Formats: sequence, C-alpha cells, structure tokens
Amino acid sequence: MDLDLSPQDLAFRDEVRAFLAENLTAEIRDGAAATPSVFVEPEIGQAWNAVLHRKGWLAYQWPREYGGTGWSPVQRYIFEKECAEAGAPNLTVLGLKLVAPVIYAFGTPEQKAHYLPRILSGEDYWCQGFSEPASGSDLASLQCRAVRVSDERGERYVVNGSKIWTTHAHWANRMFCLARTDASAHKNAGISFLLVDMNQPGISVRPILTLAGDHEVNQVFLEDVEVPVSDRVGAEGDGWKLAKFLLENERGGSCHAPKLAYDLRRIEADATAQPDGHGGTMAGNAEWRRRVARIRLGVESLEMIELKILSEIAHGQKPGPQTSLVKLLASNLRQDIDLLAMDLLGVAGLELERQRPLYGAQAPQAVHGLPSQVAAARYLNSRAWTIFGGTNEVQAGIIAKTVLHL
Amino acid sequence: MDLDLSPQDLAFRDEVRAFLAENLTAEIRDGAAATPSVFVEPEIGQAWNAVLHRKGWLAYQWPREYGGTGWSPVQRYIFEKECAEAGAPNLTVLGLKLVAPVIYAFGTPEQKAHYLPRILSGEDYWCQGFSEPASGSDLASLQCRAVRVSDERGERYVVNGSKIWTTHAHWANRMFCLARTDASAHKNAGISFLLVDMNQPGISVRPILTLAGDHEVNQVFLEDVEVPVSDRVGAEGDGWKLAKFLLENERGGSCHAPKLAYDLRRIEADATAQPDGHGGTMAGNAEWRRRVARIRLGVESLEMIELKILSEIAHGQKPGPQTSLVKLLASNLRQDIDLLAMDLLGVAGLELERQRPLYGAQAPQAVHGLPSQVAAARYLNSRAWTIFGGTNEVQAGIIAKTVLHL
Amino acid sequence: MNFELSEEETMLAGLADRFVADRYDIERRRAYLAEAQGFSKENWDLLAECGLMAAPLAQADGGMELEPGAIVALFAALGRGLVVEPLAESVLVGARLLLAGAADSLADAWREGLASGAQRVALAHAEPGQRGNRAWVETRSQAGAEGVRLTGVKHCVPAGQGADAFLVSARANDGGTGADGIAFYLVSADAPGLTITPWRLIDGSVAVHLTLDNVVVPASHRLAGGLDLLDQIMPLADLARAAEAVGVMQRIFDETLEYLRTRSQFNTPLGRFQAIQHRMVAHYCALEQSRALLNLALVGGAERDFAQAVAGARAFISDVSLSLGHDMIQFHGGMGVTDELAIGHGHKRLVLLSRWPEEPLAKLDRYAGLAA
Amino acid sequence: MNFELSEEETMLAGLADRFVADRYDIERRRAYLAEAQGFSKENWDLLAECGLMAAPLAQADGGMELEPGAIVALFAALGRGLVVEPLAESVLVGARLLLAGAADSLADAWREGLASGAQRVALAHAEPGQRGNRAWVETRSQAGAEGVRLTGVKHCVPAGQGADAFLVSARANDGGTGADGIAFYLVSADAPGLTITPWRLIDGSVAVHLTLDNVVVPASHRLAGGLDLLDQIMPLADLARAAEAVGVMQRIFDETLEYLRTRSQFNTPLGRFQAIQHRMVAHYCALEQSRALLNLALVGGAERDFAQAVAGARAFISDVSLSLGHDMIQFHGGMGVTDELAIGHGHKRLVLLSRWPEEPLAKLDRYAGLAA
Repeated sequence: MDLDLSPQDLAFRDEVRAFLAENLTAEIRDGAAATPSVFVEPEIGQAWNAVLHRKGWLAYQWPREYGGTGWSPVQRYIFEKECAEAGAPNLTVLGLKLVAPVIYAFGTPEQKAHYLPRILSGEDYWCQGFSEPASGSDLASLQCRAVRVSDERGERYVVNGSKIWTTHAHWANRMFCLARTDASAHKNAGISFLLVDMNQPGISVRPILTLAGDHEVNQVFLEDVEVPVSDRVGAEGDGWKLAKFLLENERGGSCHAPKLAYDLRRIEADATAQPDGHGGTMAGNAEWRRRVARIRLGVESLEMIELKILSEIAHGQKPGPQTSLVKLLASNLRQDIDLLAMDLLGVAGLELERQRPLYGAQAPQAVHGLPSQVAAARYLNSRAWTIFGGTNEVQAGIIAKTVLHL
Repeated sequence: MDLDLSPQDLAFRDEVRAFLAENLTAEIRDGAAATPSVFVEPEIGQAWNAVLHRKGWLAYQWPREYGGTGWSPVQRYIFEKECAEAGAPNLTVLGLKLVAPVIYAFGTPEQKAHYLPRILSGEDYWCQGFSEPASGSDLASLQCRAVRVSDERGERYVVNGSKIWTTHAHWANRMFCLARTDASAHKNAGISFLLVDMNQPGISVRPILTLAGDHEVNQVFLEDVEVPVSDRVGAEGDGWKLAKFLLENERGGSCHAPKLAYDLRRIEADATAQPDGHGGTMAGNAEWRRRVARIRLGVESLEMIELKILSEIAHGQKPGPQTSLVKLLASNLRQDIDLLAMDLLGVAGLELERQRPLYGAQAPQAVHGLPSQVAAARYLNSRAWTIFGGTNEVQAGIIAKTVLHL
Repeated sequence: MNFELSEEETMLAGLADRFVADRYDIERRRAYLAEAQGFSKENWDLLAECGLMAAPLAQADGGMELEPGAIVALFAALGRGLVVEPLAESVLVGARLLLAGAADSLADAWREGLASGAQRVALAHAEPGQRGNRAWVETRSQAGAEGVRLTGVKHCVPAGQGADAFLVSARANDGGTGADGIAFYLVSADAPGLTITPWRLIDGSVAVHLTLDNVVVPASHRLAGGLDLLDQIMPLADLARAAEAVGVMQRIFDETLEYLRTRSQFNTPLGRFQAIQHRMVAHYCALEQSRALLNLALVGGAERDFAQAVAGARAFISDVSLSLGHDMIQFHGGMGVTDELAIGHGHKRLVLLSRWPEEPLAKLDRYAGLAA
Repeated sequence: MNFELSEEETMLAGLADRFVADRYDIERRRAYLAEAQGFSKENWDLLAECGLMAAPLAQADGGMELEPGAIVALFAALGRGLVVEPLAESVLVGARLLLAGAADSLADAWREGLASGAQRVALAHAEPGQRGNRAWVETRSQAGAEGVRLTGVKHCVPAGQGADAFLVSARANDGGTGADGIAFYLVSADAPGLTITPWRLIDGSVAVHLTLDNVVVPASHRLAGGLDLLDQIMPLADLARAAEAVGVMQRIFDETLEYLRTRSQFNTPLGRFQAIQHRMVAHYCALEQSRALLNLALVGGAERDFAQAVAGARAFISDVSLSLGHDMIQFHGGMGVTDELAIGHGHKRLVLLSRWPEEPLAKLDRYAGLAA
C-alpha cells in the first residue's frame, strides 16, 4: 500500500488552495457558516457556483465533453477537501450531481445541449420529485401519474400527483420527477423520468418547515401539469432504471469526511474560548476531549474509507454497496458533530433563533453570538441526515443483503 | 404511592439478618465468592440448602401445605435481598424453583409425596432436559422421542434423544425432561413432561466446558432410557403447557437487583485499594466513578421494577411480560458488572485460572489474589446470561409482541 | 409498599389531564408559544384557578405543600400533554426560592400574588462562565448606603419574559469562586440599569438575557442564605423536570407506537420490522427504568439522600430521553424532522430538559459525588 | 495513492496464511496453548525458519526491517489464524527493545539468537501500581561495585515463560514518579534472587510474575536510554496488536456470518432476522473503520504523528472489538459461550489485546493528548 499523495497531487492541491484563497469571498464563506440548513440558499450557493463556473471548475465531476475538468478521482477528492477546509458552501447537488449525469448519460442530444449549459450558468435551478407522501423509503410504490396525450399542441404528458420532501422547490424553475406512465405495469415498471417546468399554473408548492423552522423542503402538488414528451429522459418506462442510476451516482465517490473534519476542528477551536465553570476552558476538560477524540476517530476512519473507494473507482471499479457504508457513517458522524457543537455552548447552545437568514443585513441581532444562533438549528436539521437519501435502516438492509449476503 | 417498608416488614428483615449472621458460615460465603460459574457446585449449594432446610425456610416460595413459609411477596424479596447482601450463594433453582412448582401444581398425590420432600432434604438433585442441539431458542422443535411400551415390567416410556445445556447433569440423579410422546402431532403438541432417573445405563453425560473452562453444563444422551408412566407429570401431551408454566414461573417475581447491588458495592470497595497509576486509587478516578454510577443507576432502577412487579403480584396480578423486561435488564447489568470487576483489576484482571474449585484446601495458589482468579472467568461465564432462559432477542420479541403490540 | 397512586396523586394527574384535553392540541400549542412570554396567559390563569399553581407551595403560603409523589404525578401529566406553561420554573423554582429566603415583610408582599399566579418571579443564576458549576458567579454585589449595587450578566433566565421580578445571584467577595459570598437579590423587572433581552429556547419557550449595570436594590431584597437556598429548592424542581421528561417520553413513544402499527412500507406495517421492534423495546426498557428512578426518589427513610436520588434520575433520564427522541423522529421518517408533529415538539422539550440547568454529565457527576 | 497490497505485503500475508493452514485448527491450537510456555515450540522454530521471526528486525540485525504496512499485513493474517506464538511480544517488543538499547557487545551476544528464534527476551515493565501510566515504576535499582541491584515486582510479563532473559525497568531515584531515573536492565532468567511464577492469561497464553529480590546484573546490562525506549518501540508493536485484533475480528465475524446463513431457528435462517442483520451491519461498519484506522497509521508525511495514529487505532479497535466479540458469541447462542468454537477463543484474544498493556481508555487518552 502506498497511501501518500503523489507530487502531482500535491501540486494540484496547492493550486486549488491558491484559487480558494483568492476567490472564496468572505460573504460566501460567512453565509455558509451562518446557514443551519443542509443546503445553502441560492443567494449563497449560486454565488459560489458562479465563481467556480468562471474558473471552469464547476462541472468537475462531468465528462470533459460536457464541461468537465478531466480530474482523477483523487483530484476530485482533493478539490472537495480543500473547499471544505476553506469553509466553502456545499455545492447544490440537485442540478450538478443528480440530474446532470442522467441527462448526459441518457439524454437526447437536444436535451444535453439545452439543459447542461443552463445548469452551469445558473439559469436553471433544479429540484427532485421522487418521494411521495405515501411512499417513504419505498420509491417503487409511487402514485404520481403521467397520461400521454397528443393533440394540436403536440405530444405531451399530463401529470397529476404530489411530491414531498422536495428540497428547494420554492426556488427551483425545473423539477426532474418520476411519474407512472403505465398504470397497469407492476411497481418498478411503467415509471418514466420527466423534466418538469415549475413555472406553470398546475404547480403549487407548500412549505414544510423543519424542526428548526427552516424552509428547505416542500410538498409539490401537480395538477394537470404538462410535460412535452421531448422532456422525458430515456425511454418510456425507463424511469426506475434512471432513478437507480442517479441514486447510485449520488452515493458513489463521496467526500463527507473533510467537511466533518473541518466542522470538528472549528468546534475544537471554539472550545478554547468556552469556559468550563472552573476558570479554565472546555479545551482542557478531559471528558470533553475524550468525546471529541472518539468522534475524530470516526471522521478519520471515514476519510480513509472514502479514499479507498475513490482509489477503487480510479482503478476502474464501480462504486458498490460500500457507498451505503459511507452514507451510514457520514450521517451518524454529522449528527454527533452537530450535537457536540450545541453541547459545547452549554446553556447558550439551547437558543433556537427562527428568523432567517442569519447572514447579511437582515440577520437578527445575536444575543449570545452567531454560534448559538446556528448550533441548535443545525443539530435539529441534521436529524434528517439519517433519513434522506435512504434511511439508515435502508442502508443497513442494503449492506446486509449485498455485502454480508444475509 | 407509598414505597416505604412497613414496620412488620422491617421486623422481618431484622429477623432474617439475625439468622444470616448466625447461620451463614464463612465456608459457604467464601465458597460462593470463589465460584465463577453461574450456579455454585453442590458442595456449597447443598450445604446452604441444608441450613435453610433446618430453619424451615428452604421452600419459602412453595405453598404452605408442601412446606412453604407463607411469606408475602415483599417478604420473599426481603429474604432474598438479605441473603444477597450477606453474600449467600444463589439457591440451586432446578429442583426448588423449576420442577417443584410443576409437581405441586400438576403432579399426582404420589408424585408430590415422593419428590417434594426429597428436594428439600437434598436426596434428589435435579437437572433440566429441555434444550436440544437442534432447537436453540425454539423449544417447539424438539426431537427427543418417548415411546410407550407395556409389558410384564409394567407401563413405561422408552426415551431416545439428546439434551444439551443441561446444568449440573453431572451432579444430578434426576432430570425433568420434555420428550415427544406423539410423533405425528404438530410442534407444540404431542410433548410430555417426564421425570427421569439419571442413574441408569442408557444415560451418558458429556461435559461442555464454558469459555472460562468451567464444567457447569453438559450434553446428555438418552439411549433406551426407561421412565415409568407414573413418572410422567400431567397428561400425555401436556408437556408444552407444563413447560410454559415452568418458564413463566421462572421469570416471575425475581430478585436480581440486590445481588447485582451487592457485587457492585464490593467492586466499589475493592476500588479503594486499587492503584490508579498516579499514586491514588481507582475510587478517586472520575471516569471510573462515572462508569460505576451509570451501572448503579441501572441496578437501582431494576430494583424498583422488581419491587413493583412483586407489589402487583401481592395485589393478585399474574406476573406478565414485565418479567421479560427484568430478565433483559438483569442480564445486561450482570454482564456490565462482571466486566467492570475485571477491568478494575487492570492487567491482573486478565488472569484466567482454569483449575477448580477456587475455594477450600485444593484451591490453587493465587498469583494476584482471589479477585483475579475469579474476575475474568466470571466475566466470560456471564456472557451466558443473555442467552440462557430465553435470549435477549427472544425477550425483546416477547415484549414487542405482548407489551408493545407490534 | 404500595405502587398505586394515592387519591391526591390521582386527582392532580386528572386535573392536569383535563386541562390538556380542554386546552391543548398541536396548533393551539403553537399559538401559546407564539405569545410574547412564550406561553398562554389564559392558560396560566386557568392553572391558577384550578389550584395547580399554588399546590406546590407551603400551606402557610397558600399551597398544598405537595409531596414528591404528587409532584411526579402532576408533572408527568403535564409532560404527556406537552404543556408549555412554566410551572416548574416559575413556581417550584422562582416562587419557592423567594418564599424560602425572603424576610417576612418581603414574603408578605409577594405571597398572595405568587399563589394566585398574578405575579411571577424568575431565577437569574446562570451565567456564561458557569457551566455545571453552580458556584461560579461573576455578577458582583456591592453594599452601600443606598442599598446593594448589582452588576453582571445573567444570560439564561427561562420564563423570564413578563416576570415581575428576578432573583439574581451575585457575589460580594473578590475573585472567590466558592459558594461563600453568594447571595440572591430580588430585582424588580423595571429596575433602572436592568436590560432585559428575550430570546427563544430550543423548545420554543422564551428566556431572557439580563444585563445588570449598577442596578440598585434595597438591602431588604437580599434573601437569607446563599447557594444553600438552591440545594433546598432544586431537588424538588429537578424531580418535576425529570417527571415532565418521562411524561414527554411516554407521549412521543406512544404516538410512535401507534404510527408503527398503522404505517406500512414495502407492504408491511413498520412495526413488523424486527430491527425497529428491538429498538422500541430498548426505549421501552429505558422508559420503565426512568419511571423506576422517579419512584426510587420517593422512597423515604433517613438513610436516603433525596437530592442524590433526584440527580441520578435526572442523569439517567437526560441520556435516555435524547436517544429516545432521536429514534422516535427517525421512525417517523421525513415527517419526523418537520415542525408538524408532536414528536418533534416533544423532542425539543426533551433536549431542553436534558440540558437545563446543566448538561447531563454534570447531573451524573452530582449523583456520583464528583460535584457539589 | 494505492490501497493494494505491495508484493512484500502479499508475500508476508501469504506466508502467514500458509503457516496457519498447515499448522492450525482448533484442537491443535488447544494443544499449543497447553505447552508449558503457552505456545508451540515447533511452530516457533517453523516461524523462524521461514523468516517471519527475524523480518521485523533491522537489516543490521539480520531482519527485513518491515515497514508498518508489512507489519499490518502480517499480523492481520496471524490474527485471522488465531496464532498463539508471541511474535509481537517476543520480537516486536522484546528483541527490538534489547537491540535498540544494548551496547554493542551486549547486542552482539544476542543478535543471532534473537533473529533465529533460538533465544527470547521478554519485557518486564508492568507493575501492580502502574495501570495506564508507564512512568509508574516502583522496582528499584541501586548501582554498586558488584553491579546494579534490582528489587521489585513485575506482575505481568507476557511470553515470559521459557524466556532466556527479561528486560526489567527499574528506578534509580527515590520517590520519583516521573519518567526520569528509569532504565531497562537485562536480567537472565536464571539470575539468583529472581523468582518466576507462571500464570495463565485470559486467552490461554502464559505470562509470568517476577519477584526480584536483590538481583544483581552487571552495569553493562543496562540499556542506553530510559522510558523513551518504549516510545521508540511501542508504536510498531501496538500497530501489530491492532492489526492482529482486526484479523481476529474478521475471523470470528466471518464464521458468524456463515453460521447465520446456515443455522435456522423458528424455520428461518438466523441471518434473515432483521435485528440480527442490523447488528451485523453495525459490526461490519466498525470492522471497516478499524481497517481504515490501520491504513491511516500508514499514511506518511512529516505532519503525521505515527504514535498518535496508532494510539487512536488501538483505542477505537479496543472498544469495537469487545462489542463485536460479545455479539458474535451472542449470535451463536449456547455454543458461543463454550470453549469449543473459534468464536470464544478469538474473543478471549480480543479481550487481551484490548486491555494489554493498558485499558482502552488509556489508549484513548494517549490519542487525545491527555496522557504521555
């Protein structure tokens, strides 16, 4: 085994570092730091997208022909790690990492030419319409129906149904969505993958506030919503296949550990200013340090697991069920860290400011400081980590079946 | 609620205390302290039985007509608690608490007259033949067969099969056992409850050593073993019903917490003499005290749960599935405490002396002292607590079904 | 030995249950929290009317001097109902502290208002540097001719918004960090030099942040006794908090059970999944143990240390309640992490109860004899 | 960055695997443990012959100076095989410590015997009062004309039975508890005044208890350096122990998986029970994390602290290996708690590895910078 970075990789790391030092503005970084929800709002996220787009690094995970950078998996990890360590916001994955791969892998030339550039430019902001109120973890039970009609206005689907947990639907102008195009087909069959224009009358969006009061997800109602047949990706009935591709893609080649490590280091730094009730600081409290140490071991182990998967991808292997392992570990660690951050602040950590945003001119006056404004909300919001994108229980089931063969 | 002991109960407690101070010999107490297995060997256990028998307290759980004391449930608990706190050995339950209730509840007058006094006098030493190699937690799948024959030597069953996990079969002269008397019946049906004479040619006993090297359980092979029909308890085919009665009886009205509390207090006392590596003792080590405190809370809560169940029994309720809760908690706490005891001793706690017995003249020389001779063996043996008498998983299933209705 | 509720206990729990049935559902609760003081003024008056407010006070103070068993019965019922009115903070802490420490004339001036619910006082003891150490007080008191001058910051005063006065702890001596030299002073909410800033706690209730800048109080507003007043008052308040937490746990556990029995996934009721069953059983065990530790605190006898038993119950319940809340959320899937169900609201209350006035570890240390 | 095993690593693991395949099954292993020194003399010689014994030593000492990656590959394989021969204690600790600290003439006298396996030395450092604090040494050394006089007790010397000599730590100064004044002395097993009492560790191996009553050693038997010798030697030995533990975990996990797939209860293979599945998944995660932390220790670079990374891996693995062992026993039901399966034997080895030379918390404290 040789687990050190090559000189080329080190040089690349320095290049990324220099770029970040130059281009990641305080506004963007502070906005990310003051965001307790899982995704940053477009105001921050799209600003950061634009910076990367100007540099040509936005689509670093795409194939070169569609605007990708041609980086190796290890370089991609280095880039993401450096971004995390610089305090950059998470990229909004919905367009870039979820729908784009489906479009460039399965889309028509017209779809590719139309949609991919608009994701990069920020003209299109996407949301995902998979989950439904009655389906939960069981995607195959979805009920949203798309009926194909053909008349003087052309061939199109008329979609009726409802989607839930739709992140940023209130910001999005486009939604990629699964709908049942063949009502008679069984479960996974008869589902198609449609690209929906959100700016049409039949769409209504109901906010669902999180435990912390953040407006991040929604329920979307579709009432006679129209989708031109040309906005179906793949063949009719291919939806399940494309969704599986998308989800596997989502789970593959992740970079969770660096962000977790960054947050943990910031908590450790904050501990040096947090009184311990006896004239010292929490940084010197043995129990506290043990708790931090246990979490740090989790994060460090996760980073090596992520790197190992990347290395396998680099050697041509497909990301397998190991990605469920990563999802599980990362979700648990995220929750541990967000609880840690809240607990560090003692009683002041129990503040839950519900006004948003917490950055910029409209930010509410802080009673105990920004960390207290963010910590409890982040702790509450991060309970979702073990639920979205396949619950911990679903991930465990996948591992039991595909890795352990039980 | 009124959770204090009545003046009568306090007086009874003092009576028991005085009796124990007088009659629990150092030999018996030290023998119990030097026994790492779950049950003490007959040498210790039967000696203690004899002491109690002389006092008339041995059958304190039996109805008065068969030699019981007529104590209330709370008095029974007080008695057991005082015994635990005095360091008395656990009573050997096999005859007293397992088969005796079956005999006095379902036996013929002849069976009662013959067997019950012999349990009290120690003439009969019982073992239990329920589990079989292929059945595990699933008792209904048992395969041991009893074929009824009738000839000049009388009516009897001829039993063939094998029993496993038979505690003290190597000491016992009698075994109560489940055997399939009707091979055509389904699962739970067709099983009968037989009393087997262990001193006959068809019986052979294979020791199964525990992880710690203790000889406590066995596999018993029955080859054309004969059981007179008069040694069947209940009707033919009633075996399953009787076994259920026995197991529920086993789980009802327990007294685990006082023994756990006693062991925990002894560990705490030992900690005052155990160096912490910095010139102090473990009794002053904060982390150690937190670990002890957490376990103590578990024990204290268990005691209140046991008392509450007793109080319900005293009010005429039947011990319900709460007894599964007690079994679960007590087993986990037992394991926590035995690990704690080993860990207290540091490196010396890693000793595993395999010679037995550890008391009396034949005891091996102690390199680090008696606690080290006992601790690791006890830790290992107590892994069985979450397995025997219904595994933790089985108990959880019972609670999920009967209490939570899931 | 009798585990059945006494007549009084049954009556109190019944009163609370009825109050909840009449006044509470998730939407009305939201509206109560949205009021400026973080609870319903109308409910407050109702609780006073039916006698629940005064009940914990001494008979001489117009109360029923509730026994610990009655406190448990009452607060477990309030917890099950997710009641937001701050009985524990205002009555068990605020009113009892004032009446225990105030000289007769001062007590006389407040007794009726407190018992009738017309007036509220709030304990202002927590400070940013304090953490689990009650004796860490940086607010200073300086006696002078015009009275006692108080200066400092009290960053977390629950139920402080709309309170008529605060009981502010302050230290007379220099640099000391021990219990000596600390006393409590009654500070009127409109005292010059006092700045009150409200903020929202995680459960949606309102705390206030106090800045005292040379606030002057008459010497008669100093309570007799020092930190020992807390030792006198807190165990019963902590028992109430513990009982409330058990009530909340029971509520969200029961709602989750119901959900698991009815909600299907992959064509099977969620409650049939064995992994979920076993985790529900683990929480059930923890809940029974929590209840048992509450009971243990009720066992009398001279050799029992009530404060230690309560600290133990608090430590245990703080830990298991958080885990229970996490799983109840988890088992509800997406709905669990929204603001729409009682599950989340209950959990947020559990977070607060587990970490106020101190973190769970501080409670354990108190029980283990590692902290005063 | 390349996670594939190097040629050397593959070769070493292969050698170990072959050794296990040739020499090991549960009954033969029992017989090896029953030998007086707690392992097989014959196996010891075989390991020496195939070069595995000398491999960790410096090239100047006749070894291959194995890199950490090779140590991991080798010891993980030995762990999977539940090998009882004490390579880590005798070679990675004993031989390396002697050769690192001995003056040339002394080293020359031992070099060949150690590399060939013909001679063994054992570290005698642990004392009853020491616990996690390596600097707590009560054994005293007194220099005099005839040499150095050693008096004290070393209560746990693994692989000490049959050793030719012991490396005994002793303190020259009075009453000091720091690292100063401690040195290691080579004490021949037949030295007058030395009493050797063998005892069995939980995994069935043999440790010895040493009493030194005015044992005299020549001044030349004092190793150069003090406790820092341990800092120099221990990280690699600890890495070997961690890798061995991961090997053992893998072995009993795999055997349990196989059992769960094939054993039926209530007409269903045990492995179909979801509660068991999820617990197996949790252990699988822990096992993968353990492996990852071993890998992390192999990452080079100046900013990396090898000793700290190893301490972290040891702390993590000590905790999760015990839980894993407990569940692997549990899932085997009654058979799990007998002496008959590899499960129990593996678990007993895990108990030892997790608690030797110090408890898991001491390892965590080392990682967290709370202990030297």
